[in-house]
Amino acid sequence: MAVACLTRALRSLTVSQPALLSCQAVAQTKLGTLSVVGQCRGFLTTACLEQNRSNWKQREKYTIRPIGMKKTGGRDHTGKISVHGIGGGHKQRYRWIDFQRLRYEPDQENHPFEEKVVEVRYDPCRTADIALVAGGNRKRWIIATENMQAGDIIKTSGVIGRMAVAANEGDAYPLGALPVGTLVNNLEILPGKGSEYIRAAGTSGILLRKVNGTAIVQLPSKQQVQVLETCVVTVGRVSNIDHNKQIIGKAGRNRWLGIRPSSGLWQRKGGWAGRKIKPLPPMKSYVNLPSISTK
Amino acid sequence: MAARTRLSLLLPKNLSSIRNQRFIQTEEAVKEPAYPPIVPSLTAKSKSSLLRRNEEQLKRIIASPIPEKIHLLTRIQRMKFVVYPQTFARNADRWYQHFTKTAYIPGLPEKFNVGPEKQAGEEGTSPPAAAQPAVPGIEGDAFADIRSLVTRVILQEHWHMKKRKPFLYRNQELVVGPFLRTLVAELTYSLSKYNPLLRLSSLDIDPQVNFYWRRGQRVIPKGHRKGNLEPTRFQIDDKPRCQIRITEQLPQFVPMEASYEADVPEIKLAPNLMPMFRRQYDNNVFTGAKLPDPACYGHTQFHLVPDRFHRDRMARRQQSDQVEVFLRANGLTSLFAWTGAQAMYQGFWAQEDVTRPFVSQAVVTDGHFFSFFCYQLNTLALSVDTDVNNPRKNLLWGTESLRLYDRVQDGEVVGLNDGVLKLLLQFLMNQP
Amino acid sequence: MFPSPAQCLKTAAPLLPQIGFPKDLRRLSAHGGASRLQARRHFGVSSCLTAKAPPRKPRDKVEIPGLEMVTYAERMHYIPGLAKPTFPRWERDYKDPRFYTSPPRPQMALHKEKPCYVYHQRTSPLEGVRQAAWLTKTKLITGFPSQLLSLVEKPENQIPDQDERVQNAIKHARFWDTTELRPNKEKYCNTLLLNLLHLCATLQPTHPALGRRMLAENYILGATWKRGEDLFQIRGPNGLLHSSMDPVPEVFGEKEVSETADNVLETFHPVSPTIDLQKVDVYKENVNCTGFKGSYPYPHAHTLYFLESADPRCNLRPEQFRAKMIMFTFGNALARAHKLYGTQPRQVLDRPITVQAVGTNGRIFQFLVFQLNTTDLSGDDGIKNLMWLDEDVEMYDFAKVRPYIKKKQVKVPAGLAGYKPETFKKFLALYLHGAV
Amino acid sequence: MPVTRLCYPLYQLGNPQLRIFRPNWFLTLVRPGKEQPPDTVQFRIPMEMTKCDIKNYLEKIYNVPVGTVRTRIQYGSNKKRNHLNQRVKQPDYKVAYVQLAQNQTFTFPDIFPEKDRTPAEGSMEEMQEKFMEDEKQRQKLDPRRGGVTEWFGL
Repeated sequence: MAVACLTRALRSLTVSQPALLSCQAVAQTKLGTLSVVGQCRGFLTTACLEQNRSNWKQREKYTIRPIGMKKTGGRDHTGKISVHGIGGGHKQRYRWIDFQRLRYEPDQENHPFEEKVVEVRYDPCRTADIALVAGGNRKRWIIATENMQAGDIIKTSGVIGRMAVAANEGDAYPLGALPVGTLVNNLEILPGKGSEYIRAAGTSGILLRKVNGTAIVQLPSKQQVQVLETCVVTVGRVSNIDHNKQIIGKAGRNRWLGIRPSSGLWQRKGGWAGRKIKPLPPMKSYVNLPSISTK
Repeated sequence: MAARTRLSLLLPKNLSSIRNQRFIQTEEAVKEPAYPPIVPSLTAKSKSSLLRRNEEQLKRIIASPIPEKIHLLTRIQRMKFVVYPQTFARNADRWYQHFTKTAYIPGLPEKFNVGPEKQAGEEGTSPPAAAQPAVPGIEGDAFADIRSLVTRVILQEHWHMKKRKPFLYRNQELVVGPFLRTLVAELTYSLSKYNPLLRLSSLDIDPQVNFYWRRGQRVIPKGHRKGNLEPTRFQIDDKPRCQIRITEQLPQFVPMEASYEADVPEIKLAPNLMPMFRRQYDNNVFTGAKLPDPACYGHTQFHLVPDRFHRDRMARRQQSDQVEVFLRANGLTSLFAWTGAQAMYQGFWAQEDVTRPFVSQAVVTDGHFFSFFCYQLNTLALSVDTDVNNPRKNLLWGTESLRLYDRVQDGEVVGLNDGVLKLLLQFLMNQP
Repeated sequence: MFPSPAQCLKTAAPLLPQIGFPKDLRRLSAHGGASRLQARRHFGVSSCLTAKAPPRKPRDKVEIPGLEMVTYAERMHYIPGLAKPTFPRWERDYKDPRFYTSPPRPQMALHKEKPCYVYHQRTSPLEGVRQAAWLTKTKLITGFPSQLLSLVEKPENQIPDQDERVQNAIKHARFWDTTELRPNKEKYCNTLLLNLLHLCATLQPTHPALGRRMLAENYILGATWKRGEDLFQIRGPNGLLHSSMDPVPEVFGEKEVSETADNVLETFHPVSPTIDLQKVDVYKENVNCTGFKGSYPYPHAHTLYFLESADPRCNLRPEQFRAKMIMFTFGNALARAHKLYGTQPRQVLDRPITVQAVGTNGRIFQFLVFQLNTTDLSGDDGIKNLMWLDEDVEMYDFAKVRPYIKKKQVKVPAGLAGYKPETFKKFLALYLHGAV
Repeated sequence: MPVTRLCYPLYQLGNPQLRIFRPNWFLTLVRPGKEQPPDTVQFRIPMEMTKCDIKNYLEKIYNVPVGTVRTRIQYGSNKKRNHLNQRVKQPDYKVAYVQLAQNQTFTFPDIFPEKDRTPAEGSMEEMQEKFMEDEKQRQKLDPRRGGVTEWFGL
C-alpha cells in the first residue's frame, strides 16, 4: 500500500505523462463505473476532529442552578482554533444570567415589579459580581451593581412617564424615564433584546441627552451611542469596582483563569506599537434598526 | 597499630594475675547464680529464637489491658476467609460447625422446654396450649394485651400503611424490615414491665457485629513463605436487623462439662471448596458498641432473611431442602460472632479460654416464619495449638422455622400462632 | 529521480489485476485534466474527499389506479420480479412499560386548568419559616411551651440516672457505634434519635399510656388546601411518625385561640409565597390521606421526627429544614382534620388538633408544637393556627474523637463536652405529652 | 442453546415449524486434582458454555439433579518456547464444579485399579528383579564406614 501511495503521489507531480491507475482506480474500472471524482482517499494529515460536542448552553427553560461547562480550548465548531491563547484553567460552572431585566412574569404584563436580592456572590465566568434576585414566583441571576446587598429591594419598570424618576441604584428603567446625567449600566441597544453594553466590573455609562425618542449614552470607552429611549438600563455602576486594581502577580494565575501564554515569536514592532492620537469615532446610532418586540 | 602491639607485648606479663582473679570470681558465681538463665537470642534467624519471640509476644498480650489486647490480636492483616452468615453455599451449616467447633442440638434448651413440647401438639390444637401458662409472669390478660399488640404491628405494616411499591428483590428489606424493627421495639417496651433487665438495655437498629478468629492451619504451597505453616484465619461481618444488648450476663443453659460428649462434624477439606473466598482487610472484633459501653452483654439478635434466600425463591429454584440449612448457618455464625466478641470484650481469647460460658439468643425470620436459636460459647480455644486436648465444645440449640401467622386478609390476621409468640416472649423474658 | 512511467507501470503491475486495463487507461490519458485533478485530490485533505457518498435517491413508486401490484407477500420470501410488499404499520396491542411514551400533557386524564403548588420533602422554600407560617396561616411563637416543660420537672417523670444514660446514648451514637474511628453524619444522626427514643420508651412500665403509641416510617402523606386563590398540596414520605391511640391534648386554651384573630400574618412583599413550590398541572384533586388506610388503631399523629441529613441528595439549610418540619406537621394535622370534620373548610375546629415535631442534625434540635385551630385557610383574617417553635437547641457542644489543639493548648478535650440536660428534658416533655 | 454459529438450513414454506437442535457440546468428567467434597463433580467444558447451560444439560439429558454450578477458566500455560524462542500457548479451558442436589454423592471411579504385581515363579521377570536387587545392594556403601567416602583409606 505504501508503494502504491508513493507512486500515486509522484505520478501526480509529473504533468506530461500518461496517467497511471492506483489499486482503487482499477477496482473501479473493473466495476465499470469510473467517475472522474474517484472515491480514493488522498494523503490524510489530520484525523477527523469531530468531538463529543453537545451544546451545553442550549436549554429550554431558565434555571438558576449552575450549569457544567465544557471547555472549548479556543476551538470553534469546525474544530479549528478560532481564538488563540485559551485552554486549561480552573473548572468553572456557568450561572445563567438573565440580561433582560424587564422580563415580566407570565400573566403580569406591563406592571412595574419589585424584586428582592437574596444573595450577591462571585461569578467565575465574568468580572462583575452577580446577584440572585427573587420576585413573585421566580428567581434569577442578574449582574450586581456597586452597592447591592442581600435583602435590598430593587425595582424594574417599563413605563416612561412625563417626569423623570428619582431612581435608586440597582433599579432598571427605560432610558427615557431617567434624568439626564444618570450613571447607567447594562445597556440594551435594542429594546427587549437584553443588555449587551456596560456589563464589565466597575464600569458605568452616562446618559448624556435625550433627543426626540432616542437617548445618547456615553460608553465607558467615551464613545457615544444613540439608542431608542425604550431601551432598559440599570441605574448605577457595576459591582466589583476594584477589579482593575487586582494584580495578577504571576504567570500561573493567568493559567488558572484559562489564559495561555502568547506564542513568544519575536516580531518587529510596527505601526501597531506606540501611542496614537485619533479623534473619537463618531456617535454610533442604533435607532434605525428594526426593533424586536418586548417579549 | 602501635598501641595494639604494645598491649599484646604487655599482656603476657599481667596475664597470670588476671587469670587468678577470674577463677576466684567464677567459683563464687557457681555458688550463688547471679546470671540469668541461658535463653535463645531474640533476633537470630533460628527456630528456638522464633519460639522465644512467640512466647514473649504471648506474654505481652496476656499482660496487656483489654483494649490493647484486642488491638494486638487483630493487628496483623493477612488474607483471611470471609464467613458470610447469609451464604449461598450449599450445606454450609456443617462447614460452619467445624469452623466454630459448635455442636448442634435440635430443639431448645431445658429452660424453654415448655415451648417445643407444645409445638408438637400445637400444630393441630391451639386452645389447650393457649390455656397453658407458657411464659412465666405473663398470663391471661397480659398475654392477650401483647397478642393484640402483635396483631396491630402486623396489620400496620401489611395492611394499614400506604407505601410505595418496593423495588425488585427489595421487598423484605422495605416491608418486613420495618415490621421486625417495630415488633422488637414494641415487645421490648411492653415487656420491660416484667423483665427489669430490658429497662437498662440498649436497642441497636442495623448494628454491625464482627469477629475474627483462627482455626486450623495449612502449608503454604508457593511463594517466598513456601513450606511454612500458616493458621487459617476467619472473619465474620454480620449485620443483624436489630439487637438487644444488656448490662448483665444471661445465665448458662447447661454447665460447660455437658458439652464434652457433643459431636462436631469434622471437615478435612480446605475451606475454599465450600466455597469461601479470601480477602484482606481490617480484622475487627465488635459487638455493636465499643469497649466502654456499659451494655456489653448480648441478649437477643433479630435477623432478616433477604429476598435472595426467601423460602419461595428457594422453592422455585428447587432448593427447598436448603431453607433450614441456610437458617441454621445464619443463626450459628451470627451467634458465634456475637458471643465471641462479647467474650473477647471480657478479655478472653484463644490462649486464655473462657472461664464462664457466654450465652446469646437469636431469631431469624422472613416475616412469616420464625426460627429460634440459642448459643452457648464454651470455648474460644479454636486455633491449632490450643485445640488439642480441649474437650469443650460450643453449643447451638435451634428450632425449625415456625409460622407466626398465615396471612393478612381484609384487615385481619389469619392464624396467629400462640406457640410461636410465646416462644418469642420467652426469649425476651430470659433474665439472670 | 522520478522513475519513468514505464518503470512505474512495471512496479505497479503485479499489484494490479489485468482485466480491462488498457482500455480504461487510454480513456483516462485522453482526458487531459484528469491527472491534475488527481493530483489535487491526492494531496488535498479537504473533508469532501473523506465524506460518504450521498444516499441513493429512493425510486419513486408509480401508482396506477385500478392495477394491483403483484407482491411476494404470500410466498413469504423474496422472489425477483415481484414487488416488495408493504404492510400496515404494526401497532403494539399490549402494554409494554419499556416502550411507553406518555401522551402530551394537556391530554392527560388528570390535567387541570388550574395549577397546583406541591410541597414535598425536597422542597426548599426561599423564605423558610415565614413562608411556611403564611402557607399554613399560623401565628408563630418562639420558645418552648412552659406548661410542657413543667411536666419533666417532676421526679416521677424522669428516667433513673437520666443524665448518665443520655450521655451514654450520645456517646454510643457519636463514638461507639462503628468499628471506624467515627461514624458519619447520616449514621450518628439516626442512631442518636433512635437511642433517645429507646430511652424515653423505657418509661413505659411507669407510664402505661406510652404503650398506646406506635412508630411508623416511610408512610405517604397527602393533604390539599386552598390558600388565597391558589391550591396547595403536601404529599410524599416524610419523617418518622410516632402515632398514638389518644389525641394529643391541646396546648392553648380557647381564649388564646380566639385571640389569634387579631394577629396579622407576616408578608414578604416582592416574593410570592408560592416561590420554590413545585407547580404542577397534572394532579389529583382532593388528595387527603393520613398515610394509613382502614381503621388504623393509632390514628392520631403524636410526634414527627425529622433528620436533617436523611436525604443525601437534598441538603436543606436550617431555615428550610424548619419550614419542612412546620409544613409536614401541618400536613399531618390537616389530613387528620379532613378525616374527622370533612374536607369543607371550617372556621373553628371543635377540638383543635395538636401535632408535635422534633428535628435534629445529631447535635442541634428543633422543637415544634403545632396546633391546628382552623381549616379555613383561604383568607388572611379570622382564627389562625398556632405553633410554638424552639429553634437551634444544642444537646451538647462538642463530641470529639481527638482533642482540638490550637497553639499547643487543648481547646476542646476528646470525648463529649458541654452536655446540656435541658435539651433532653424538652425532648422527654414532648414524648410524655399526653401520657401523663 | 448452543452459542456456536451454525448455519441452519433455509426455512422453506411448508416445512415443520418446530425443529429441535441438540447441543453440540461435550462435557468431560475429570478426576479432581485436589480433593473435592463428596457432592461435587468436576467437568471440563467448552468455553462458550455457561452455568445455566450446564445445569440444563445435566438435568435435561442425563437427569442429574444439579444444585449449583461454579465455573472458572483455566489459563493454559504459555511459558513453553519453541525452537524460534516464541511462546507456545496451551489452549485455555473452562472447568465446572457441579454440586449435586438431593444429597447425592459422587466419587470418581477407579478405572485402572492397582494390580497385584507378583511375577510368576522362575520367569524372566523374577530373575531380572533379583538381579537388579543384587546390583543395588552392591552399589550401596558400607554402613560401617559411616558415610566416609571410598577413596579415603583408613
